[in-house]
Amino acid sequence: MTTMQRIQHDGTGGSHEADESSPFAPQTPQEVESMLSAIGADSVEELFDVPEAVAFDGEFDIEAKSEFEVVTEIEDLLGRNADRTEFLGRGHYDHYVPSVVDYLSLRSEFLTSYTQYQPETSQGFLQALFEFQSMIVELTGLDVANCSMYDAATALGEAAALAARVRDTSGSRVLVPETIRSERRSVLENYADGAELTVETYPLVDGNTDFDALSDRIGEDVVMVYAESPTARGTIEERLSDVATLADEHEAAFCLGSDPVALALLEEPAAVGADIVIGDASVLGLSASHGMGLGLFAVKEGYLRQVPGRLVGTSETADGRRAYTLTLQTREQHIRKERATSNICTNQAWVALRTAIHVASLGATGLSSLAEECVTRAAETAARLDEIDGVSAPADDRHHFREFVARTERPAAEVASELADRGFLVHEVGEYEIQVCVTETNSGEVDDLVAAVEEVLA
Amino acid sequence: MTTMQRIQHDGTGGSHEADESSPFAPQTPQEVESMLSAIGADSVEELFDVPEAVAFDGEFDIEAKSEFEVVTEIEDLLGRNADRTEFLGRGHYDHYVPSVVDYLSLRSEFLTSYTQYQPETSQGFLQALFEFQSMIVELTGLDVANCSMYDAATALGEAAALAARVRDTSGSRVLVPETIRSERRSVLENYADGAELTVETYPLVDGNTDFDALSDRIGEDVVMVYAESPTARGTIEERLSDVATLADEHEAAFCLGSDPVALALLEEPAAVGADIVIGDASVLGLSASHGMGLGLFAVKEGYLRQVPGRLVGTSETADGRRAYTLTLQTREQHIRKERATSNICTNQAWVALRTAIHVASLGATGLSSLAEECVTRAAETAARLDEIDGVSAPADDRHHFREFVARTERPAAEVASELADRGFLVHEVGEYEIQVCVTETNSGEVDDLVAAVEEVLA
Amino acid sequence: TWERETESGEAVNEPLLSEKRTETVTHDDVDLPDELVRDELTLPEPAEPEVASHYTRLSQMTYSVEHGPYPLGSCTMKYNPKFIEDVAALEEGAIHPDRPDEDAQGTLAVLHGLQEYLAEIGGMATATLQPPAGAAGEFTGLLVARAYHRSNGEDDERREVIVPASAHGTNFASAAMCGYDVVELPSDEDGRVPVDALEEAVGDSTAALMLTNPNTLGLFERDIEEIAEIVHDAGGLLYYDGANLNALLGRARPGDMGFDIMHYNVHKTFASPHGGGGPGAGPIGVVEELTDFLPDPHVRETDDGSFEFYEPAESIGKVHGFHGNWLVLLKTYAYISRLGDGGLKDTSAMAVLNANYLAERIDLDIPYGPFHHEFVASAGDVDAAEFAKGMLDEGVHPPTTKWPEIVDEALMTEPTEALSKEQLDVLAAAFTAASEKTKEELAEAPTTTAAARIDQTTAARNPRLSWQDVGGDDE
Amino acid sequence: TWERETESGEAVNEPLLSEKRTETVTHDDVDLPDELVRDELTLPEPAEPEVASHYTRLSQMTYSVEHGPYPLGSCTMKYNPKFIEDVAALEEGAIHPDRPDEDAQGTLAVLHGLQEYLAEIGGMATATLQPPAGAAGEFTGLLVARAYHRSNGEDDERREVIVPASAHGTNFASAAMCGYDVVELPSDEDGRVPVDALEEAVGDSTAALMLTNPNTLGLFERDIEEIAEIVHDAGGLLYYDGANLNALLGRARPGDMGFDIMHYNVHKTFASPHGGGGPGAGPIGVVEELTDFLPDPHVRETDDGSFEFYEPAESIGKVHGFHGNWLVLLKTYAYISRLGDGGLKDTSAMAVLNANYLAERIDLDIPYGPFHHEFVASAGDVDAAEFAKGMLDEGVHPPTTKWPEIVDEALMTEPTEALSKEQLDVLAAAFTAASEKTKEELAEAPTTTAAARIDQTTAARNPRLSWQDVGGDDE
Repeated sequence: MTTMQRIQHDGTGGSHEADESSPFAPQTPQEVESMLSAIGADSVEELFDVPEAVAFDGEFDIEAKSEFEVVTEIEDLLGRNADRTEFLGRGHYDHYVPSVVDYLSLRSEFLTSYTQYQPETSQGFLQALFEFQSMIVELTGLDVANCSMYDAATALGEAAALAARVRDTSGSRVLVPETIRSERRSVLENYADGAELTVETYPLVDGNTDFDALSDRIGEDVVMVYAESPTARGTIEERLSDVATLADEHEAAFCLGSDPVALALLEEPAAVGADIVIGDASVLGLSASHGMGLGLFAVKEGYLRQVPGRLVGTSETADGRRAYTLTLQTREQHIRKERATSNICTNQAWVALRTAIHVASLGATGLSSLAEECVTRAAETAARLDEIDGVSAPADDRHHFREFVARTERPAAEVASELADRGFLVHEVGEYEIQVCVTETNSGEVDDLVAAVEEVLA
Repeated sequence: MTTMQRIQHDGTGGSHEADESSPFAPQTPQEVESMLSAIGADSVEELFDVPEAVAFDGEFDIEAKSEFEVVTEIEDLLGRNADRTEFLGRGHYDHYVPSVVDYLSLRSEFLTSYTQYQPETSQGFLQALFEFQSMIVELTGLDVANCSMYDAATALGEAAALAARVRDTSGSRVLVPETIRSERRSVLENYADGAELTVETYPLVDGNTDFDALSDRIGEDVVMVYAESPTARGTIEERLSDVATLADEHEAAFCLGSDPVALALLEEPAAVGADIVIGDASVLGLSASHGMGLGLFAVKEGYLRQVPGRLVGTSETADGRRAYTLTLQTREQHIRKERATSNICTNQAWVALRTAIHVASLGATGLSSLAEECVTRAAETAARLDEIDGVSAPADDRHHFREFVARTERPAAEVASELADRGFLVHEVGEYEIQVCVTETNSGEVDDLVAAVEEVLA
Repeated sequence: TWERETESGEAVNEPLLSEKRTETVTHDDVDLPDELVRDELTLPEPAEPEVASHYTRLSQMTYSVEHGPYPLGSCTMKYNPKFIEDVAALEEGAIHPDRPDEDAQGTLAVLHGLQEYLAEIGGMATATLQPPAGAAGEFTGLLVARAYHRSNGEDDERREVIVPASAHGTNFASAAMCGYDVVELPSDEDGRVPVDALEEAVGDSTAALMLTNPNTLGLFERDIEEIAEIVHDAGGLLYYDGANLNALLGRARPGDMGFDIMHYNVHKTFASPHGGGGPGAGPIGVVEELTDFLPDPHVRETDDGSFEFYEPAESIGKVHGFHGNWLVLLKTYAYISRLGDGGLKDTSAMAVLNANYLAERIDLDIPYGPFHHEFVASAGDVDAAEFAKGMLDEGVHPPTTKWPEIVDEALMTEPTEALSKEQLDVLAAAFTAASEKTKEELAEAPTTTAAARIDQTTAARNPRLSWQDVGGDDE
Repeated sequence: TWERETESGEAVNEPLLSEKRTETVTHDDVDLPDELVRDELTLPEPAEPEVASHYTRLSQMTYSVEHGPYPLGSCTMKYNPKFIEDVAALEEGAIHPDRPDEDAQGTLAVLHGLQEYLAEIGGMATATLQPPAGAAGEFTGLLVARAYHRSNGEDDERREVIVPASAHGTNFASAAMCGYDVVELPSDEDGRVPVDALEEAVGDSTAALMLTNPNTLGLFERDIEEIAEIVHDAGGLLYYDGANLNALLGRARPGDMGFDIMHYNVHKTFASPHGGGGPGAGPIGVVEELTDFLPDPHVRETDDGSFEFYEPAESIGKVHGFHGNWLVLLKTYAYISRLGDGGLKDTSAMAVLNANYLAERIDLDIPYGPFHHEFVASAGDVDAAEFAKGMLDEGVHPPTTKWPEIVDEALMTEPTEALSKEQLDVLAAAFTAASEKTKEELAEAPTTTAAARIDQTTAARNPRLSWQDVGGDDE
């Protein structure tokens, strides 16, 4: 250990000898000496109690770089991502995030604090999370929202585990729509595995639950029925109340998958009888981020003590002021270990903060408008594609939210690939089906997309 | 005024009716009504006491846009700037600014506060400015630095005005090097005009002051001699002490132009006898920003009461703690009006903050390395260009800092233009002279530049 | 909020960077002759985590518009939208000022667009964007005036600039910097320019009259048409100080009132942040007749729709080494683009409404009116500066104090459009609370701020202006 | 620092957004059948300036690593470099997860690079980046273990996961989520895994042993080779909990110690910010034999040097709906690239030095050692949680309290490499100050924080979890 060669500064972007020390460890060589002498050690090496047999004396061969070099390198690397206009959705959406969300959430107080185990010095973040929970409560109409899961898929997994826990009699099956993203289903299956549940699907007709088929498949061994609205195909479900009633009749929990923008407009989950709502809340708060999410998780009051994840509640200070604190921690792994409601510890708190700021920035009015535009834009874009020879849109005879499936006469794989060559990305979701998602961030390029589709289908 | 149509929220990026209200004015229609009623007015119009003859009832024809639309529009507009690698300098430089400078300076406490007229609630910014002043004092060796002028050119203008004020006998001339940027000279002349001074030049030989010629031109009517090191051609001046002595002999102030990076390495201004140092301090703190600057302004103690601009000093609080405050404000326009040392009010405080953070991030070691690299890079790049047939570099037989002039066999205008076609920008500074500036941000592309110059000269 | 305290419970100052850790470096290896190299350099040597902590701590001791009301009269401390910072951070805008025009078309397009926006808003022919601050705008405007008179062969004669007593100090100083003699015009009894006195003051020696409208009392100069006629008839020019333009956006334009030259304080009216004192920008607009005198370069559109810099025929030359405060100008362009006609008009409407509502809510004498976006209250028999310290303890920033002098113990108050009714009520309560304090209580204020009352007199008597002047930790 | 106070001098809470201004909207014009549309929606309706003030105020009531020491044991609260945020903000990285591989080569290159970095640092064959948190990594790792045993036909038999008592609570919970029975192993008298007891516990039913090394007492499990042999001989797998990897960077690698599966807490070891509780990322590394079981998809380089996603042959499937916490992974890649070998090695050196120096400076009993990057002190006869409240008043964040249980009234302390000697001295002084307080004084602490002591019991007894449950302002 060459402590005497520790060099602190290479912010110059230059290539001098920074490779013996971390720029983020502030000790000077003199301080190291004085600290060692206080400890009574001759070297830092001496402090490591690692048996020689397992000590590492090799190199990782990772070259230290200046900040400028790293930033430039990563800019160059990411520059290899093709320049494309994405009309992609299916669970990950690109809504415009106002600048104020960045500026406030990046304040170091929020960004670099930890879980609020000492509430007296964490009131700000706790209040923000409490407000996030409250917004989700308003949007879902349910009584309890936690302050984050990882994403919609893991939230669904946790929902199934919860449904199994809260049920009086044991059960073994979870029913999900056949249109569910296979990735989401796969995550659910991994959660279901430990809970000894199996996952089965029920069919949809024209983007809407095939209620008769669902009625056939349900039974007393079903612990949870899951439905989505909007579905992964962008359709708005029309029989949610019926599904809820059916689930209830079989003592199965009814879990609805949605997102905060859709919830601002569509039927209130509580009103249709949902017991649990899951979804990805980062559709507000994060723009396209390669699938990074924020699991929304809300339940009816009866499930409170079985909720996984963090909950913030109000309390009082010694001097009688309102205060916020993490609460009901006895549900959690750090207290209850293997009997916890979940293993979740690190969560998505900062994304929840961003989502809350985004919701606040929009306000009731702005969020409502945004949601309405999701209906309008999908309908208008579908109508325009439908005018093209060789395209029929939407493929499902339903109302849509943000996105829709279009049937193409040419194979979808070819259509998608040729659109990509022209700079536009759409989903290929069937042999002759593409899926198109429109938000405010790509709506300016719908004209170009339509023209490109015309060319490709011509 | 359609107060009832005030709409607060259009952060959605959507195009709904936001055009009747400012998104940054929070009053709801109901609040407007209640405020009007408190005032006892029927409408906001009533509150305007503007004679009809001069009232404006037209339109500006500026269309309101959503935040997303504005950001997109400006991105598109600025995208029209050609994608070029700049080897440009001559007073405006592109050093890499570490991220920490952005994150800290953009904290709203710094960014959105005002001049520190209430020091009790502005201690943080005051201390930062005090530290900025201190850094400039360390770099120049002079006793007093103010906490910003607009840029080097206006600082030079203020220096001349100061030189005229502090002189016992009246004078009428200011001497500047012939290599000074014409723009900087033009600003100086505008300041000189009001002070009834004229600006004259003295020649340089090979990038160094022609001392004999300067001796010829100086006289008792000269109030200030100005020299630069590095000069606008990138040369390091070698006779600063002689110039200082000469100026002193004629009771003229000696003003040196430099910048904080150069000052970290080159002769200390106080040691060579400078009375005033001016320059652009934003070479640390701002990257290329179309010439936006930060006027560095430091003087010897004797000039203190004649210094233009803001000064921060230490004082004490009622409870005996150290405190910072704007001081010697009786020099300033808001107190002394036409007898003030300058009209400056709004200054570049936030840039000074950024510069201070940048200096702190580099530390003594990092700043020193950066300065040394400015010598090395210029020398190495000049040597490489010198190897090319048809190029002779550096044109001046001096040591250089950051940049140098190269003589080309083909006309410089053609060379610069053909280099631009290849993606590289250099200065055309003479009929057969180009100027090239290298910092850490473009040094990675020196190879490509050399190759392009070879092609162009081939 | 959190504050580090010592064991004895006393709050601790953030140490100076120089008190934390410094390093002295020498240059032993650089390839330069020794005599060109400084002996040594001593500067702080913090690691990045320490830099971050230091400035974060300093920020915590700094009040800003995001903390609450900041009603400094004539300063227009309004909310600074965040998206304009993102626009300023766009890499495409980070170019060198010496680029050839053809490689800088994006930047030129923004500059040209802003020239046009400002011209339209001010009722001027065009606007130069070069002046880096309001005072620099005044200086530039007067250079233009002087160039105009010089071109008429009248520069020797027209040596006077007339400035009302209530004008900003910069007006006086700018005139002096241009070599003009300043003629000060007292206010008439209703707080406005006395037309009679003006008529007497104006003459062959008049270069210009500088006027703020609404003036610093918030009053519209109702006789502006007559004033303009008087000045113009005497061959003088009329200069508009744009500090209070936030009151009139879309309601009245200086050009329509007869002004020949004006400056815009974009960091006031158009919400670019004040940054603790700057940077701002002080573009000046001029009428057609004066466009040839504008600083070099100006931007124009060419026949093919591209943009170019050009030197106006009789340009005064330069007032900034390059093109002014580009980042500020870019933010201004973004702000105006966002608001549009309706938003701009609403801005002044709400600014005026807020000022009138706040005035209604506070219990101090406000001798002049009807005012627009700001008003000047009197602290009565209390020292206005002391009154301000009392307000600090209410968690708000006080107004501008003791100025303009026409009002005794003036509290010059400008809430701006950005304060909500709730915040105005908080601010009004702070006025009330301060006025209920005794002299003794005020003398002890503030007690809730990062620092207790600071002795400014000693600071000036024995100036210590760098850490080299600061001995120990507790000198 | 500034705090708004009422006229009576009492500090005021920041009101809930819902207490400021709300709006109730209905959807009258949308082109959907009424029965598909909700009746109404009530949400806050602040304007942007109010949003900014609100969250700025909330931030001021939140302690962070930039305020000072944050020595939470096992949490590695170190400085989070700012440049990694810039990297995460690069627009080129903001892509949709469903892009075809050929259009996402940049993102894939970063992911592949990070897979390799982590594999190298951990001594593993490769690493999956999909788990979005450390606990998710544990879950994933155990799913891999289970898939491995299943592929060997042993899943029915191997139903037990062995976890030392001092392990993180997540280990127990993750094992349970995978359907495993947890066998808890008490610590031996020197604070480490008792090899004898382990030998007894291990057998045909053992699926895996989960171990943290250095363990939560900061002690290196010296018998790790023997432990590995015991577990492997019994057919079990060895799982490494990476929470304490910051102690060993470049000094020892889990792979070299015999671990088969490990997770990395990149938000601890690799400085991506904790964000008030997340997001983090919990990549898991595995030895060659287990690579086929990794989650779908994994990234590999193709012959032509491009990168592609592929599904490992016996993949467990997915543990995240898409590809994990991309932005966190990107920051991690940037951080590791910045430090390189030397910086990583220095990180653990300084982390261990800091912990040892701090321990030397405080006057409490530290029963176990030699420790590495963290130590567990005992508050003695004082309740550790009370002790922590006393430290809050010294302006620092206290350590993790009352855990691990092997130490009475534990204060689990991890200063990390990012604290300077000066800050360590401040932190040590805070320990001293807290230990000198009486029980009564501690019971009244904290008094200098944004909020006084908060009653957590009542909060749980009568949970109010949304603003709908909060009556008035002063309920």
